[in-house]
Amino acid sequence: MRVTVRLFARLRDITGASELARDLAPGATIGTVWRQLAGEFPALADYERSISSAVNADYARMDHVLHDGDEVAFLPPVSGG
Amino acid sequence: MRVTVRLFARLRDITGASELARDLAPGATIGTVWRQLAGEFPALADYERSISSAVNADYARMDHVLHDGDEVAFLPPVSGG
Amino acid sequence: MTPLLAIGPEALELERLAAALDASAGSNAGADGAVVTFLGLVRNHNVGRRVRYLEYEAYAPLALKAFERIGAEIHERWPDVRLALHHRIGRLDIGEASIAIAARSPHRANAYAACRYAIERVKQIAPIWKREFFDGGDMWIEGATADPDDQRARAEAERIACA
Amino acid sequence: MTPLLAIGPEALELERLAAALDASAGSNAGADGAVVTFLGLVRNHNVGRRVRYLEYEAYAPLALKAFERIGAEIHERWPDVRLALHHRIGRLDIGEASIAIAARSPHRANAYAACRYAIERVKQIAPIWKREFFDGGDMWIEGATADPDDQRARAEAERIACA
Repeated sequence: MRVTVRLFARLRDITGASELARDLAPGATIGTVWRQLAGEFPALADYERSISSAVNADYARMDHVLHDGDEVAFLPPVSGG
Repeated sequence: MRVTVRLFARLRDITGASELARDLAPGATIGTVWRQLAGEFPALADYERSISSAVNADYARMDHVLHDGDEVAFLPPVSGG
Repeated sequence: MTPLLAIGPEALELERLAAALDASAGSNAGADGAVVTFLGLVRNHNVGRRVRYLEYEAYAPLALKAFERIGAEIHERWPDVRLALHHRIGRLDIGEASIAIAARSPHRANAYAACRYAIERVKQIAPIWKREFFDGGDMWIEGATADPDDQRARAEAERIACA
Repeated sequence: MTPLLAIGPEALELERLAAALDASAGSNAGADGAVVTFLGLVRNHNVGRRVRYLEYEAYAPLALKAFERIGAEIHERWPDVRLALHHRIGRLDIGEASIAIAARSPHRANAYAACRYAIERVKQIAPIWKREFFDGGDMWIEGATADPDDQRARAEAERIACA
Protein backbone atom coordinates (compact mmCIF):
# COMPACT_ATOMS: atom_id res chain seq x y z
CA MET A 1 0.00 0.00 0.00
CA ARG A 2 1.01 3.58 -0.53
CA VAL A 3 0.75 6.56 1.81
CA THR A 4 1.57 10.24 1.50
CA VAL A 5 3.85 11.72 4.15
CA ARG A 6 3.54 15.41 5.05
CA LEU A 7 6.44 17.15 6.77
CA PHE A 8 6.45 20.58 8.35
CA ALA A 9 8.84 23.28 9.54
CA ARG A 10 12.29 21.90 10.34
CA LEU A 11 11.29 18.34 9.44
CA ARG A 12 10.64 19.65 5.96
CA ASP A 13 14.04 21.35 5.91
CA ILE A 14 15.77 18.16 7.05
CA THR A 15 14.10 15.94 4.46
CA GLY A 16 14.04 18.58 1.76
CA ALA A 17 10.43 17.75 0.96
CA SER A 18 7.06 18.83 2.26
CA GLU A 19 5.45 15.73 0.83
CA LEU A 20 6.79 12.21 0.16
CA ALA A 21 5.17 9.01 -1.07
CA ARG A 22 6.07 5.76 0.71
CA ASP A 23 5.18 2.12 0.01
CA LEU A 24 4.39 0.07 3.10
CA ALA A 25 3.64 -3.53 3.99
CA PRO A 26 0.15 -4.29 5.30
CA GLY A 27 -0.15 -3.63 9.04
CA ALA A 28 2.36 -0.78 8.97
CA THR A 29 1.84 1.92 11.57
CA ILE A 30 2.75 5.59 11.76
CA GLY A 31 5.77 4.41 13.74
CA THR A 32 6.83 2.20 10.81
CA VAL A 33 6.90 5.23 8.55
CA TRP A 34 8.78 7.30 11.11
CA ARG A 35 11.49 4.68 11.58
CA GLN A 36 11.85 4.34 7.83
CA LEU A 37 12.30 8.11 7.47
CA ALA A 38 14.67 8.30 10.44
CA GLY A 39 16.79 5.67 8.69
CA GLU A 40 16.96 7.79 5.56
CA PHE A 41 17.48 11.10 7.38
CA PRO A 42 19.53 10.62 10.57
CA ALA A 43 18.95 14.24 11.67
CA LEU A 44 15.34 13.27 12.36
CA ALA A 45 16.53 11.26 15.36
CA ASP A 46 16.57 14.48 17.40
CA TYR A 47 12.80 14.53 17.10
CA GLU A 48 12.22 10.97 18.25
CA ARG A 49 10.56 12.01 21.49
CA SER A 50 9.14 15.40 20.57
CA ILE A 51 7.19 14.88 17.35
CA SER A 52 3.46 14.51 17.10
CA SER A 53 1.77 12.67 14.29
CA ALA A 54 -1.51 12.78 12.41
CA VAL A 55 -3.40 10.69 9.89
CA ASN A 56 -5.75 12.32 7.42
CA ALA A 57 -5.55 15.61 9.34
CA ASP A 58 -6.41 14.15 12.73
CA TYR A 59 -3.95 13.63 15.53
CA ALA A 60 -3.05 9.94 15.85
CA ARG A 61 -0.57 7.90 17.93
CA MET A 62 2.52 6.13 16.61
CA ASP A 63 0.81 2.72 16.90
CA HIS A 64 -2.03 3.79 14.61
CA VAL A 65 -2.34 1.26 11.74
CA LEU A 66 -2.28 2.82 8.27
CA HIS A 67 -4.36 2.13 5.19
CA ASP A 68 -3.73 2.61 1.51
CA GLY A 69 -4.09 6.25 0.51
CA ASP A 70 -3.68 7.67 4.04
CA GLU A 71 -2.00 11.01 4.55
CA VAL A 72 0.48 10.75 7.44
CA ALA A 73 1.89 13.95 8.95
CA PHE A 74 4.83 14.47 11.28
CA LEU A 75 4.73 17.61 13.39
CA PRO A 76 7.70 19.06 15.25
CA PRO A 77 6.92 20.93 18.48
CA VAL A 78 4.49 23.71 17.64
CA SER A 79 5.01 27.46 18.00
CA GLY A 80 1.79 29.11 16.86
CA GLY A 81 0.01 32.00 18.50
CA MET B 1 -18.14 81.76 52.74
CA ARG B 2 -20.01 80.14 49.90
CA VAL B 3 -19.55 76.73 48.31
CA THR B 4 -21.19 74.94 45.41
CA VAL B 5 -22.61 71.49 46.12
CA ARG B 6 -22.77 68.91 43.29
CA LEU B 7 -25.16 65.99 43.63
CA PHE B 8 -25.31 62.92 41.43
CA ALA B 9 -27.61 60.04 40.55
CA ARG B 10 -30.17 59.33 43.28
CA LEU B 11 -28.82 62.10 45.52
CA ARG B 12 -29.80 64.48 42.74
CA ASP B 13 -33.26 62.91 42.53
CA ILE B 14 -33.73 63.23 46.31
CA THR B 15 -32.67 66.88 46.47
CA GLY B 16 -34.17 67.80 43.11
CA ALA B 17 -31.01 69.65 42.15
CA SER B 18 -27.72 68.76 40.57
CA GLU B 19 -26.12 71.87 41.98
CA LEU B 20 -26.84 73.93 45.10
CA ALA B 21 -25.14 76.94 46.68
CA ARG B 22 -24.60 76.90 50.45
CA ASP B 23 -23.30 79.53 52.87
CA LEU B 24 -21.01 78.19 55.58
CA ALA B 25 -19.24 79.44 58.65
CA PRO B 26 -15.42 79.48 58.57
CA GLY B 27 -13.92 76.10 59.48
CA ALA B 28 -16.84 74.18 58.00
CA THR B 29 -16.00 70.74 56.64
CA ILE B 30 -17.52 68.50 53.99
CA GLY B 31 -19.30 66.82 56.92
CA THR B 32 -20.85 70.16 57.91
CA VAL B 33 -22.38 70.50 54.46
CA TRP B 34 -23.61 66.91 54.47
CA ARG B 35 -25.34 67.26 57.85
CA GLN B 36 -26.95 70.48 56.70
CA LEU B 37 -28.29 68.76 53.57
CA ALA B 38 -29.39 65.69 55.53
CA GLY B 39 -31.40 68.05 57.77
CA GLU B 40 -33.14 69.53 54.75
CA PHE B 41 -33.65 66.19 52.93
CA PRO B 42 -34.25 63.37 55.44
CA ALA B 43 -34.12 60.72 52.65
CA LEU B 44 -30.37 61.40 52.43
CA ALA B 45 -29.93 59.67 55.80
CA ASP B 46 -29.92 56.31 53.96
CA TYR B 47 -26.60 57.34 52.41
CA GLU B 48 -24.89 58.33 55.66
CA ARG B 49 -22.42 55.44 55.54
CA SER B 50 -22.22 54.79 51.80
CA ILE B 51 -21.48 58.14 50.19
CA SER B 52 -18.13 59.36 49.03
CA SER B 53 -17.21 63.01 48.77
CA ALA B 54 -14.95 65.21 46.72
CA VAL B 55 -13.70 68.79 46.72
CA ASN B 56 -12.82 70.51 43.46
CA ALA B 57 -13.01 67.20 41.61
CA ASP B 58 -10.68 65.30 43.94
CA TYR B 59 -11.77 62.70 46.42
CA ALA B 60 -11.70 64.13 49.95
CA ARG B 61 -12.75 62.89 53.41
CA MET B 62 -15.65 64.25 55.46
CA ASP B 63 -13.28 66.10 57.82
CA HIS B 64 -11.76 68.09 54.95
CA VAL B 65 -12.00 71.84 55.74
CA LEU B 66 -13.64 73.92 53.01
CA HIS B 67 -12.74 77.28 51.54
CA ASP B 68 -14.76 79.97 49.84
CA GLY B 69 -15.57 78.99 46.25
CA ASP B 70 -14.95 75.27 46.71
CA GLU B 71 -17.00 72.77 44.74
CA VAL B 72 -18.14 69.97 47.06
CA ALA B 73 -19.54 66.78 45.53
CA PHE B 74 -21.46 63.93 47.14
CA LEU B 75 -21.29 60.59 45.36
CA PRO B 76 -23.61 57.69 46.01
CA PRO B 77 -22.13 54.18 45.52
CA VAL B 78 -20.82 53.98 41.97
CA SER B 79 -21.97 51.68 39.18
CA GLY B 80 -19.83 52.46 36.15
CA GLY B 81 -18.23 50.00 33.81
CA MET C 1 -5.93 62.39 18.01
CA THR C 2 -7.76 60.02 20.30
CA PRO C 3 -6.76 60.40 23.96
CA LEU C 4 -5.78 57.33 25.96
CA LEU C 5 -8.31 58.14 28.68
CA ALA C 6 -11.71 59.62 27.88
CA ILE C 7 -15.30 59.93 29.03
CA GLY C 8 -18.10 61.28 26.84
CA PRO C 9 -21.25 60.56 24.89
CA GLU C 10 -19.59 59.26 21.70
CA ALA C 11 -20.01 55.62 20.69
CA LEU C 12 -16.96 53.55 21.64
CA GLU C 13 -14.73 51.87 19.09
CA LEU C 14 -11.96 49.42 19.90
CA GLU C 15 -10.07 50.47 16.79
CA ARG C 16 -9.76 53.99 18.15
CA LEU C 17 -8.30 52.76 21.44
CA ALA C 18 -5.90 50.46 19.63
CA ALA C 19 -4.79 53.33 17.40
CA ALA C 20 -4.28 55.60 20.41
CA LEU C 21 -2.12 52.94 22.06
CA ASP C 22 -0.18 52.40 18.85
CA ALA C 23 0.52 56.11 18.59
CA SER C 24 1.51 56.38 22.25
CA ALA C 25 4.03 53.56 21.85
CA GLY C 26 6.11 55.62 19.45
CA SER C 27 9.37 54.03 18.42
CA ASN C 28 8.98 51.35 21.08
CA ALA C 29 5.85 49.82 19.53
CA GLY C 30 7.75 46.88 18.07
CA ALA C 31 8.54 45.59 21.56
CA ASP C 32 4.89 44.75 22.26
CA GLY C 33 3.63 41.23 21.70
CA ALA C 34 0.10 41.39 23.10
CA VAL C 35 -2.99 43.56 23.11
CA VAL C 36 -5.92 42.59 25.31
CA THR C 37 -9.17 44.52 25.09
CA PHE C 38 -12.40 44.56 27.06
CA LEU C 39 -15.79 45.84 25.98
CA GLY C 40 -18.64 46.12 28.48
CA LEU C 41 -22.01 45.80 26.74
CA VAL C 42 -25.50 46.78 27.89
CA ARG C 43 -27.38 43.56 28.67
CA ASN C 44 -31.07 43.01 28.04
CA HIS C 45 -31.73 41.69 31.52
CA ASN C 46 -30.49 42.20 35.07
CA VAL C 47 -31.52 40.28 38.19
CA GLY C 48 -34.77 39.18 36.57
CA ARG C 49 -35.69 42.57 35.09
CA ARG C 50 -36.08 43.05 31.35
CA VAL C 51 -33.86 46.02 30.65
CA ARG C 52 -34.92 48.47 27.93
CA TYR C 53 -31.96 50.81 28.04
CA LEU C 54 -29.50 52.47 30.42
CA GLU C 55 -28.53 56.03 31.13
CA TYR C 56 -25.01 56.67 32.38
CA GLU C 57 -24.10 59.77 34.32
CA ALA C 58 -20.65 60.78 35.55
CA TYR C 59 -18.79 63.41 37.50
CA ALA C 60 -16.59 63.72 34.45
CA PRO C 61 -13.52 65.62 35.74
CA LEU C 62 -13.22 63.27 38.73
CA ALA C 63 -13.87 60.25 36.50
CA LEU C 64 -10.92 61.23 34.32
CA LYS C 65 -8.77 61.59 37.43
CA ALA C 66 -9.93 58.15 38.57
CA PHE C 67 -8.89 56.74 35.19
CA GLU C 68 -5.50 58.44 35.59
CA ARG C 69 -5.17 56.92 39.04
CA ILE C 70 -5.99 53.48 37.66
CA GLY C 71 -3.41 54.03 34.92
CA ALA C 72 -0.82 54.98 37.54
CA GLU C 73 -1.63 51.90 39.64
CA ILE C 74 -1.18 49.75 36.55
CA HIS C 75 2.08 51.47 35.69
CA GLU C 76 3.29 50.75 39.21
CA ARG C 77 2.19 47.08 39.19
CA TRP C 78 2.92 46.26 35.52
CA PRO C 79 5.47 48.83 34.27
CA ASP C 80 5.56 47.42 30.75
CA VAL C 81 1.81 47.83 30.14
CA ARG C 82 0.24 50.78 28.35
CA LEU C 83 -3.46 51.38 28.86
CA ALA C 84 -6.32 53.07 27.01
CA LEU C 85 -9.72 53.42 28.68
CA HIS C 86 -12.84 55.11 27.33
CA HIS C 87 -16.20 55.27 29.13
CA ARG C 88 -19.43 56.34 27.53
CA ILE C 89 -22.19 58.38 29.17
CA GLY C 90 -25.77 59.23 28.18
CA ARG C 91 -28.39 56.84 26.88
CA LEU C 92 -27.14 53.41 25.82
CA ASP C 93 -29.25 50.81 24.11
CA ILE C 94 -28.99 47.04 24.53
CA GLY C 95 -25.77 45.70 23.01
CA GLU C 96 -23.98 49.05 22.98
CA ALA C 97 -20.62 49.38 24.71
CA SER C 98 -20.43 51.41 27.91
CA ILE C 99 -16.70 50.93 28.41
CA ALA C 100 -13.75 49.99 26.22
CA ILE C 101 -10.33 49.13 27.63
CA ALA C 102 -7.14 48.15 25.81
CA ALA C 103 -3.87 47.02 27.40
CA ARG C 104 -0.71 46.52 25.39
CA SER C 105 2.47 44.88 26.62
CA PRO C 106 5.50 42.89 25.53
CA HIS C 107 3.92 39.82 27.18
CA ARG C 108 0.34 38.62 27.25
CA ALA C 109 0.21 37.77 30.96
CA ASN C 110 0.58 41.42 31.92
CA ALA C 111 -1.78 42.65 29.22
CA TYR C 112 -4.51 40.27 30.43
CA ALA C 113 -3.97 41.10 34.09
CA ALA C 114 -3.88 44.87 33.59
CA CYS C 115 -6.95 44.88 31.36
CA ARG C 116 -8.91 42.92 33.96
CA TYR C 117 -7.60 45.02 36.83
CA ALA C 118 -8.69 48.19 35.04
CA ILE C 119 -12.34 47.18 34.75
CA GLU C 120 -12.47 46.01 38.37
CA ARG C 121 -11.02 49.33 39.55
CA VAL C 122 -13.40 51.36 37.36
CA LYS C 123 -16.27 49.58 39.08
CA GLN C 124 -14.73 50.37 42.46
CA ILE C 125 -13.68 53.99 42.19
CA ALA C 126 -14.92 55.78 39.03
CA PRO C 127 -17.68 58.31 39.84
CA ILE C 128 -20.08 56.97 37.25
CA TRP C 129 -23.66 55.79 37.75
CA LYS C 130 -26.10 53.90 35.62
CA ARG C 131 -29.85 54.25 35.71
CA GLU C 132 -31.65 51.20 34.50
CA PHE C 133 -34.89 51.60 32.55
CA PHE C 134 -36.70 48.27 32.64
CA ASP C 135 -40.18 46.96 31.91
CA GLY C 136 -42.22 48.53 34.70
CA GLY C 137 -39.95 51.25 35.99
CA ASP C 138 -36.46 52.57 36.43
CA MET C 139 -33.85 52.72 39.16
CA TRP C 140 -30.34 53.93 39.87
CA ILE C 141 -27.91 51.08 40.27
CA GLU C 142 -25.63 51.50 43.27
CA GLY C 143 -22.56 49.33 43.63
CA ALA C 144 -19.41 50.13 45.56
CA THR C 145 -18.73 53.05 47.87
CA ALA C 146 -15.93 54.79 46.02
CA ASP C 147 -12.75 54.99 48.10
CA PRO C 148 -9.56 55.09 46.05
CA ASP C 149 -7.44 54.70 49.19
CA ASP C 150 -9.11 51.45 50.24
CA GLN C 151 -6.18 49.03 49.92
CA ARG C 152 -8.41 46.03 50.51
CA ALA C 153 -10.46 46.88 47.42
CA ARG C 154 -7.29 47.36 45.39
CA ALA C 155 -5.93 44.01 46.56
CA GLU C 156 -9.22 42.39 45.63
CA ALA C 157 -8.95 43.84 42.11
CA GLU C 158 -5.43 42.43 41.84
CA ARG C 159 -6.68 39.05 43.03
CA ILE C 160 -9.46 39.03 40.42
CA ALA C 161 -6.92 40.06 37.77
CA CYS C 162 -5.05 36.88 38.68
CA ALA C 163 -1.88 38.91 39.00
CA MET D 1 -19.57 36.24 6.10
CA THR D 2 -16.52 35.92 8.36
CA PRO D 3 -16.17 32.45 9.92
CA LEU D 4 -15.67 32.14 13.68
CA LEU D 5 -12.56 29.99 13.18
CA ALA D 6 -10.08 30.64 10.40
CA ILE D 7 -6.47 30.29 9.31
CA GLY D 8 -5.04 32.02 6.28
CA PRO D 9 -2.73 34.69 4.91
CA GLU D 10 -5.11 37.65 5.25
CA ALA D 11 -4.33 40.45 7.73
CA LEU D 12 -6.30 40.05 10.96
CA GLU D 13 -8.89 42.55 12.11
CA LEU D 14 -10.58 42.54 15.48
CA GLU D 15 -13.66 44.19 14.01
CA ARG D 16 -14.20 41.19 11.74
CA LEU D 17 -14.05 38.77 14.66
CA ALA D 18 -16.39 40.93 16.71
CA ALA D 19 -18.84 41.10 13.80
CA ALA D 20 -18.67 37.32 13.34
CA LEU D 21 -19.46 36.84 17.03
CA ASP D 22 -22.29 39.36 16.85
CA ALA D 23 -23.80 37.54 13.91
CA SER D 24 -23.43 34.13 15.56
CA ALA D 25 -25.25 35.36 18.65
CA GLY D 26 -28.46 35.86 16.69
CA SER D 27 -31.47 36.84 18.79
CA ASN D 28 -29.58 36.10 21.99
CA ALA D 29 -26.97 38.83 21.46
CA GLY D 30 -28.59 41.14 24.01
CA ALA D 31 -27.75 38.72 26.81
CA ASP D 32 -24.02 39.34 26.47
CA GLY D 33 -22.31 41.86 28.73
CA ALA D 34 -18.65 41.37 27.90
CA VAL D 35 -16.30 40.92 24.97
CA VAL D 36 -12.62 40.21 25.62
CA THR D 37 -10.16 40.11 22.74
CA PHE D 38 -6.54 39.14 22.35
CA LEU D 39 -4.12 40.10 19.62
CA GLY D 40 -0.71 38.50 19.38
CA LEU D 41 1.79 40.81 17.70
CA VAL D 42 5.16 40.11 16.10
CA ARG D 43 7.85 41.49 18.42
CA ASN D 44 11.07 43.09 17.28
CA HIS D 45 13.22 41.00 19.58
CA ASN D 46 13.27 37.53 21.09
CA VAL D 47 15.75 36.13 23.62
CA GLY D 48 18.33 38.74 22.65
CA ARG D 49 17.90 38.42 18.89
CA ARG D 50 16.80 41.40 16.80
CA VAL D 51 13.90 40.00 14.85
CA ARG D 52 13.37 41.24 11.29
CA TYR D 53 10.19 39.32 10.44
CA LEU D 54 8.48 35.96 10.95
CA GLU D 55 7.09 33.35 8.63
CA TYR D 56 4.23 31.23 9.90
CA GLU D 57 3.45 27.84 8.45
CA ALA D 58 0.55 25.57 9.37
CA TYR D 59 -0.98 22.20 8.67
CA ALA D 60 -4.15 24.12 7.93
CA PRO D 61 -6.87 21.42 8.01
CA LEU D 62 -5.57 20.06 11.32
CA ALA D 63 -5.14 23.59 12.67
CA LEU D 64 -8.81 24.28 12.01
CA LYS D 65 -9.71 21.04 13.79
CA ALA D 66 -7.51 22.09 16.71
CA PHE D 67 -9.38 25.40 16.86
CA GLU D 68 -12.66 23.48 16.84
CA ARG D 69 -11.41 21.31 19.66
CA ILE D 70 -10.42 24.39 21.66
CA GLY D 71 -13.88 25.83 21.00
CA ALA D 72 -15.47 22.61 22.24
CA GLU D 73 -13.32 22.61 25.37
CA ILE D 74 -14.38 26.19 26.05
CA HIS D 75 -18.02 25.32 25.44
CA GLU D 76 -17.68 22.49 27.94
CA ARG D 77 -15.92 24.60 30.58
CA TRP D 78 -17.74 27.92 30.01
CA PRO D 79 -21.04 27.12 28.27
CA ASP D 80 -22.09 30.76 28.03
CA VAL D 81 -18.99 31.86 26.07
CA ARG D 82 -18.85 32.18 22.30
CA LEU D 83 -15.45 32.24 20.66
CA ALA D 84 -13.90 33.55 17.46
CA LEU D 85 -10.27 32.71 16.62
CA HIS D 86 -8.28 33.64 13.51
CA HIS D 87 -4.64 32.76 12.91
CA ARG D 88 -2.52 34.24 10.18
CA ILE D 89 0.16 32.42 8.15
CA GLY D 90 2.84 33.59 5.73
CA ARG D 91 5.25 36.45 6.24
CA LEU D 92 4.47 38.81 9.11
CA ASP D 93 6.33 42.01 9.80
CA ILE D 94 7.05 43.53 13.22
CA GLY D 95 3.86 44.79 14.87
CA GLU D 96 1.53 42.72 12.71
CA ALA D 97 -0.98 40.41 14.38
CA SER D 98 -0.41 36.66 14.09
CA ILE D 99 -3.52 35.68 16.04
CA ALA D 100 -6.79 37.36 16.99
CA ILE D 101 -9.19 35.89 19.54
CA ALA D 102 -12.53 37.22 20.77
CA ALA D 103 -14.66 35.76 23.56
CA ARG D 104 -18.17 37.03 24.28
CA SER D 105 -20.25 36.14 27.31
CA PRO D 106 -22.97 37.43 29.62
CA HIS D 107 -20.28 37.93 32.29
CA ARG D 108 -16.75 39.27 32.02
CA ALA D 109 -15.10 36.64 34.21
CA ASN D 110 -15.88 33.89 31.71
CA ALA D 111 -14.98 36.03 28.71
CA TYR D 112 -11.55 36.82 30.20
CA ALA D 113 -10.90 33.22 31.23
CA ALA D 114 -11.97 31.71 27.91
CA CYS D 115 -9.99 34.23 25.85
CA ARG D 116 -6.85 33.45 27.85
CA TYR D 117 -7.45 29.72 27.79
CA ALA D 118 -7.79 29.84 23.99
CA ILE D 119 -4.36 31.37 23.39
CA GLU D 120 -2.68 28.97 25.82
CA ARG D 121 -4.29 26.00 24.07
CA VAL D 122 -3.35 27.29 20.61
CA LYS D 123 0.26 27.38 21.75
CA GLN D 124 -0.08 23.83 23.07
CA ILE D 125 -1.91 21.99 20.31
CA ALA D 126 -2.32 23.98 17.08
CA PRO D 127 -0.05 22.61 14.29
CA ILE D 128 1.47 25.97 13.46
CA TRP D 129 5.15 26.92 13.36
CA LYS D 130 6.99 30.19 13.15
CA ARG D 131 10.34 30.73 11.54
CA GLU D 132 12.21 33.67 12.92
CA PHE D 133 14.34 35.79 10.60
CA PHE D 134 16.72 37.80 12.75
CA ASP D 135 19.88 39.81 12.28
CA GLY D 136 22.40 37.14 11.38
CA GLY D 137 20.24 34.18 10.50
CA ASP D 138 16.95 32.40 10.84
CA MET D 139 15.53 29.49 12.80
CA TRP D 140 12.38 27.53 13.35
CA ILE D 141 10.91 28.14 16.79
CA GLU D 142 9.86 24.94 18.52
CA GLY D 143 7.64 25.07 21.57
CA ALA D 144 5.33 22.38 22.86
CA THR D 145 4.94 18.81 21.63
CA ALA D 146 1.34 18.89 20.43
CA ASP D 147 -0.81 16.36 22.28
CA PRO D 148 -4.47 17.32 22.51
CA ASP D 149 -5.17 14.45 24.90
CA ASP D 150 -2.60 15.59 27.44
CA GLN D 151 -4.85 16.46 30.38
CA ARG D 152 -1.98 17.95 32.33
CA ALA D 153 -1.42 20.55 29.59
CA ARG D 154 -5.12 21.32 29.50
CA ALA D 155 -5.22 21.75 33.27
CA GLU D 156 -2.22 24.08 33.03
CA ALA D 157 -4.06 26.21 30.45
CA GLU D 158 -7.05 26.39 32.81
CA ARG D 159 -4.78 27.39 35.66
CA ILE D 160 -3.19 30.16 33.60
CA ALA D 161 -6.67 31.32 32.56
CA CYS D 162 -7.34 31.76 36.26
CA ALA D 163 -10.55 29.78 35.84
